[in-house]
Amino acid sequence: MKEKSKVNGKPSLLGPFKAIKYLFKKPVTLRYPFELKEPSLRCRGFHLNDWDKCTGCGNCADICPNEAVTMVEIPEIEAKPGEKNERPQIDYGRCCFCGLCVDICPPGSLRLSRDYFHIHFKTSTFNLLAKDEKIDKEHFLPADKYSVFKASLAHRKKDNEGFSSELKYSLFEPKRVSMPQVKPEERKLSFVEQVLGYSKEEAKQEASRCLECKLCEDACPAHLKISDYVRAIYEDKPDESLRKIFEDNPIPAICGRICMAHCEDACSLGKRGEPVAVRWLKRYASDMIEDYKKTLRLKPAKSIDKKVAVIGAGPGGLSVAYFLRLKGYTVTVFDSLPGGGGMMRIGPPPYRLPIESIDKDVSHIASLGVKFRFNTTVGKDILFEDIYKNYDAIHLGIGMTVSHSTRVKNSEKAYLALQFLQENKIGKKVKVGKEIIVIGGGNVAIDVAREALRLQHIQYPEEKVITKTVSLEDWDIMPATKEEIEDAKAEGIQFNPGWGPKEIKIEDSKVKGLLCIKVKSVFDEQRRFRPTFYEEKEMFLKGDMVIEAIGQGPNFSFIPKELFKKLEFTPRRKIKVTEFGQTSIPKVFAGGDIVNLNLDAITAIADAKRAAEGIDLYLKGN
Amino acid sequence: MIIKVISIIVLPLIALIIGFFFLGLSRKVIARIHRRYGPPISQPLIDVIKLINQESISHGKLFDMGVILSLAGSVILVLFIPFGGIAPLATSGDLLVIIYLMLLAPLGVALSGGEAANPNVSIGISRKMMLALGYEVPFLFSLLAVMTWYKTTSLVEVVKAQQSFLWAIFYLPLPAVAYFMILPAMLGIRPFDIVSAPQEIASGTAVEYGGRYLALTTIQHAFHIFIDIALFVNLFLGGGNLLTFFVKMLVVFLLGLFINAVFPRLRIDQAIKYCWKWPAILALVGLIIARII
Amino acid sequence: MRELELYFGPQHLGMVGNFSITLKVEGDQILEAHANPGWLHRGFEKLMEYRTWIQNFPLVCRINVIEPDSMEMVYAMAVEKLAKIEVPERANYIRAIVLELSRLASHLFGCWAYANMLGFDTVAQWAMYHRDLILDLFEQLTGARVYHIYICPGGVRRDLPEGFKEKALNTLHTIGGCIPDYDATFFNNRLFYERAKGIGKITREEAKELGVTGQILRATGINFDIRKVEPYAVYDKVDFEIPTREDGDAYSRVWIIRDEMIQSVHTIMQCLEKIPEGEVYKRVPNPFKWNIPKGETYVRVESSRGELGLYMVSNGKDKPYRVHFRTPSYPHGLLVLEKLLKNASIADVGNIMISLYVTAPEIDR
Amino acid sequence: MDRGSIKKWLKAPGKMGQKYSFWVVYFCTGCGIIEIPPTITSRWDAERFGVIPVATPRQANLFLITGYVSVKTLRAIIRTYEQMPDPKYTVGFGSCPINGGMYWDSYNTIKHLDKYIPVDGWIAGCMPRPESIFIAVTHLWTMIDKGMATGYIKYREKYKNYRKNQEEALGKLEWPPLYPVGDKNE
Amino acid sequence: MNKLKKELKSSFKGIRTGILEDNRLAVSAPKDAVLPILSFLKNKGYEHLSLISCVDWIEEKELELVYVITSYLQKNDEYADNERLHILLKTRISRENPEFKTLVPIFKNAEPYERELHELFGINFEGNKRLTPLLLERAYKIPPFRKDFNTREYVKEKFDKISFVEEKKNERA
Repeated sequence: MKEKSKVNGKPSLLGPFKAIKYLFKKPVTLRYPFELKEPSLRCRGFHLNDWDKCTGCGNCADICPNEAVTMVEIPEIEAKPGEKNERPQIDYGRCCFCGLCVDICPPGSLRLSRDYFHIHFKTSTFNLLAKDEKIDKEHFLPADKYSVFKASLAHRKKDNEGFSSELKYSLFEPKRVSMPQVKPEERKLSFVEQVLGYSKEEAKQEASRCLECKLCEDACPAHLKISDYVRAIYEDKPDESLRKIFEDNPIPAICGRICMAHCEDACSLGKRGEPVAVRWLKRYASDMIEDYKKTLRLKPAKSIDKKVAVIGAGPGGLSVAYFLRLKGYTVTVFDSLPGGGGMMRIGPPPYRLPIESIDKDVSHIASLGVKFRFNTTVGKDILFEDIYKNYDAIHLGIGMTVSHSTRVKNSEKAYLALQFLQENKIGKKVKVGKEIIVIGGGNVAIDVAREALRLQHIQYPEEKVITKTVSLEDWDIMPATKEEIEDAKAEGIQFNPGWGPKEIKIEDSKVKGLLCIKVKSVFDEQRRFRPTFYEEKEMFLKGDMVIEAIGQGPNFSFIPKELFKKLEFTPRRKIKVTEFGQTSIPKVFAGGDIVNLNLDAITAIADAKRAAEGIDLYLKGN
Repeated sequence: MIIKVISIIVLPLIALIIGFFFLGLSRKVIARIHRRYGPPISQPLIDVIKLINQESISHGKLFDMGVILSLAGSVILVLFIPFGGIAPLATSGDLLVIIYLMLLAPLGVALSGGEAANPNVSIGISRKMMLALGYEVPFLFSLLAVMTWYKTTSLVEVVKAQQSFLWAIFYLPLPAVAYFMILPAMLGIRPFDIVSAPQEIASGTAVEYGGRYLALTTIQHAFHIFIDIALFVNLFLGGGNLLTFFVKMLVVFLLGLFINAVFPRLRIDQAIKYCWKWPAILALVGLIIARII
Repeated sequence: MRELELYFGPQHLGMVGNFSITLKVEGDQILEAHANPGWLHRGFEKLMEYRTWIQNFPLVCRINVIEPDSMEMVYAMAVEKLAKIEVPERANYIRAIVLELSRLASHLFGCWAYANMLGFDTVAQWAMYHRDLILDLFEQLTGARVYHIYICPGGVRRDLPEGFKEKALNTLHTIGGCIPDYDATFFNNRLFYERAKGIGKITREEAKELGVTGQILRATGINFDIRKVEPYAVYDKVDFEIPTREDGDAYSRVWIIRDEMIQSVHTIMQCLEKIPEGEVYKRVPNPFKWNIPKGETYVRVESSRGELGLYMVSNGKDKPYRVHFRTPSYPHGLLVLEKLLKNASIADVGNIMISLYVTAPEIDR
Repeated sequence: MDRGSIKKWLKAPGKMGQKYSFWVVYFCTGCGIIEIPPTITSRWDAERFGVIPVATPRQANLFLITGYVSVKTLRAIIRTYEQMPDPKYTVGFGSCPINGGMYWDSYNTIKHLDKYIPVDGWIAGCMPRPESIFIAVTHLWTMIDKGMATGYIKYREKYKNYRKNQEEALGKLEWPPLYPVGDKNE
Repeated sequence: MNKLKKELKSSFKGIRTGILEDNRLAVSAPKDAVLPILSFLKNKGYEHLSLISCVDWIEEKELELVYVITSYLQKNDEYADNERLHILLKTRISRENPEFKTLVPIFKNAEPYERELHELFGINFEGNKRLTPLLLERAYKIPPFRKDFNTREYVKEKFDKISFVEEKKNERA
């Protein structure tokens, strides 16, 4: 066919008659309504949206150049903290079928279908609440019932998916900027901090991933302004991002290291890729600025002569003190430990939360004018009654300080988790055996196990040392965070999930091992903790030391009897408080682990924020 | 006598049906050359029915008179041309009358065009007149050639003369070819459809015709096609009885259609130059030959 | 003869895009012509200042409806130059294929428009049929028939679907196979030769003076083609020649279109053979927070009608500060058309206009 | 596709005639014009249904407004629409005439076409494909059968509102009102 | 490339030249030096004016006119490097009453660009005979392409105020 292009023959009069040959050939027309043309596999037609995958994050509404997508409140979907109950509605009077919303959709639930016919004489029918054939049975018809003649938005073909999003071509960056960490072999030998923190470019790169859909802010119990401070980091203004954090969270250094990160579970990028590393970015913001005071220059309000006592300098206590100080109250904080931070000071081992970062936050709160009275346990050095008398309001932030014991045969021989952690962190190091068995499956148990492993390596540098954990819960329902379990496994800790402790074997007053029995079920039907066992299946774990980390409880011993009787409790043994944190005793407020069920620092800060409001109203009110 | 009256009524109807059939067929054949399925053969009929029901905007009395005049001219012309057996008025009139009546249709259009104050129409009419000038010359020469050859001006004798032995096309090949070359110009189809060029002057004279006027012009166009081809068949192919006459017309029409399908539109000056150059010379030579022999 | 005022108005059969010329006519002779664009003006450059870089990407291909891909290409190149992004090799090959396919489609559209304006329906229908085959290829590749939204800053939006190579090759064979038919009925048609020879003649100096680019310039003998002068995508790795003619009238312009169609069929086949494996899309930063550093650039691409340039200024924010498209039919539609229409005949108005391939949306933007 | 049923022809020739011979006025108002040629040429061939492009509004009875409408084009559209003989139907093409489409914030395009002229059918799509145009034709068939395609009657009755909207958008219109608008002040 | 730069620097004072990319030379010159530079470039062989554009620097209260000049091919067969060079000549004019001399005597094809800039930016080029309206249908108080003309407000108060003819009052947002 490719003759040279210079066939510029003399234009002839009879040449064109060659065209008549097509008279006898078959015409090429596609007789449309009777012969259908198969649309391509990537055709960009009307929208389909999988409502279970869709998180209502609203990214598709932000990216649309023609503002065709509006988020519509759907009452029948119940709004979980990490998900809004809004779904995109597309106005086909604006949409240009470009597919940007499909490429930006983090969970990949929004897709374009392969049918594109909608003809109607009323423009109002051109709005479509994008649904999927799973949810919307009557509009999507199987191939045989579908007819082209009645084609419209309410009469579409089933499983007709066209242009859909692929991670390789998505507009967001699914992978996280890798955080430089110490390698497992190295870090198990010493207590050096495992996570080394982002450099400037890495933080900017990671911060640029955030799509600002604000799902994380709904999921975070304290509703931090996450998208603002991430954007501030992106525009490399760390002081401005710190100011945004301090509006809700006075202890960023602590939270940056040990927060449970509800926000990262809710992050819409996390549905298909890795979520934005919000916690590490908060830590980067707090590390970048050595002296908070100089950069933030927070000035408390005009001082009011009311006095507030805060018992327990945990995350809850510190936050209440900070907020009330800013409102102008004079606040004194009592804590039995030598320094601030409460459970944070003794709980998480130094490789996760070094003491310096705790002191950095506490000293900043002190610099605001909050008086700290450390090493004063209420009920011993100072009585609760005189606090109750000469302070206008009291906040209980005492947290769970008593470690439960399994009360199994000769369990007195076993260490309790909190003592073990406390001595290692602020006291002298505990002498550990070569083989250690840790009972429990929560975060505290994992901390105990990894700390024990490090102590073993320090105390017996060459010998072979093992740390084993025994937990009732099986892999899927183990309460510790997935990240922690991976790190522990990487460091060589053996897990024995689904086994319950039965008896600690003792031989000439030295622990020989632990007899365990198989667990049948952990929770009963009302999800209350009622473990049942297979009596006959047993296993003996050799070990020269046993540590119990099966949960902690509060210690209300310091409150006098007549006040304690007035305190009401909820069925799950928590203090009953109003939404402003006020207990049944009007003058006493409470927050933190003794009130909420999440048992983590950020929920304590959230309670503290509400409690500070409550106290402010209470003191101003009457 | 009664047969004459009946045939006066029947012939225009037959002409109309054949005209519409040719229009529908032309759209179908051209579509097939375009490699597509064209509209059904009855599409012109559907169009006319639709146009009758449409509101028609008139520009005054003279505008309406012009359209009716051109239609009337075509209808009368049909009566003068013998169609196979039926030839109601053919005996009384002859070729000269036909030539004279040929002019009525463009005159009617010119009359109505003048009324509608649209520049396109005036350009269309000037083009129509020039084109008519263009194809009249070879047309007359070929008619003269036939008349001198058969030494009669009446069409019926010409047809009778051809019945007995060979058709006139073998005696007068040159005028026949000349006539065939200007057939597209007379029909107003593709190489010469400068008059109603939709792209250049927005369908020329038919710009202002809405609803019923357009229906009448389509009917007039159908008659016109019937007239020209029937004249050609009578003059050169010696129209036999009804069926053979129709078959000959069909063949002539299809050949004319192929020209239409494969050539672009000419400019008006090129068209006239083309009409005067080849067909005129052929017709003249044919006339001279007819004179000498 | 009295002087007529004739409107070759916006509502016109066979006109490409809506553009009106007011003619002062005397008899059949045009005394003076004034082009009157603006019917399709949407203020594109103003709209682009309100949208971020990624949001502009679907908007930019809407400027010219006949060949959207060169618009996307010029926008993508400008953004990549400003933001210093490197495009993977395979993406360049796919971009070249898409550009050549859209050039073929727009040339076939040009044939349709020109044949339709001359009342030559047969070739118009064939050209449209072959263009439709190409649009099917585009639908397989990008998902949409006309506005592909496919060449995005950072590469190409999706990889080639499987089985695309065979489909493309046999479409090109059908088109290539029909070129002899086109030659016989259209390009070598005596009446077309009569109708187009010597119409709209423009000499080399006039062309240079009026800032003409593309086929009209190549019809006057200068083989100025941006694909050779400033090779972008993979045009330096593919060998193809630039057809030129000497006498600069409508007939030679059509002949250049024909030769360019054959050349682009060649280039597509070469690209399909030489395409390497590998990545297709180099990820672009997050669309909501993509601040391109301050700077300005002028990028140009050879679209099917001439030099398509884009002057873009960014002031470090996430939205372009100023965008100005240099569209090829801007000088053609306003200057060259008015010059050629002087004392031409009425029948040739459409003829000249479509032979210059003037498309109205490019003039008004 | 009841073109063949003689009974229907005899009963309502006017309706059937309009249905099976739509003459489209060839006026490319916006970027949708790129999908009209493929529809009327050999690949999709709208002529099977009798749809033919004609040059003048006088002869047309279907008006396809293809794509966005700029302010200047609106003036031409209104004049063309008013020149068309009466049983006329308009179809809005693509998403721009419905609610502004991609140029929702452009100062030179009008956003809702049905404020200025009555529209009988809207087709969704940013450049609807030829198949959508055929579906629109079938849609118009059913509308005409049911007698709902009454855009032109609405235009005549509500001409005052349309005229007011047109003058609001375009400023002074230089052609007289089509139907008596009554005196301005009531 | 820098040969030309040196020549420009030598023959005209008060201009600053910077290299944008491999073959783009940005030259910014004072108002009155533009026409001599353009004619100098023209007879050096750069006779293709591809674009006149205008950037509205609203903070500095200045309009910046940009002339993009390049050259056609001199010899047909080989592409000398100076064919690829683009010169972006930039000048600043005040925003209040933007005045500038026309370019038509040097580059005949500058006329439509100037008409467009006159209409969309309000710059009037004296000497250009046909500054008649080109694209816009009606006169705007602020020329539309200037930065202070906000097209979204204009749309709200111009088009959205027009009410629908009837029945569709309720559900349209």
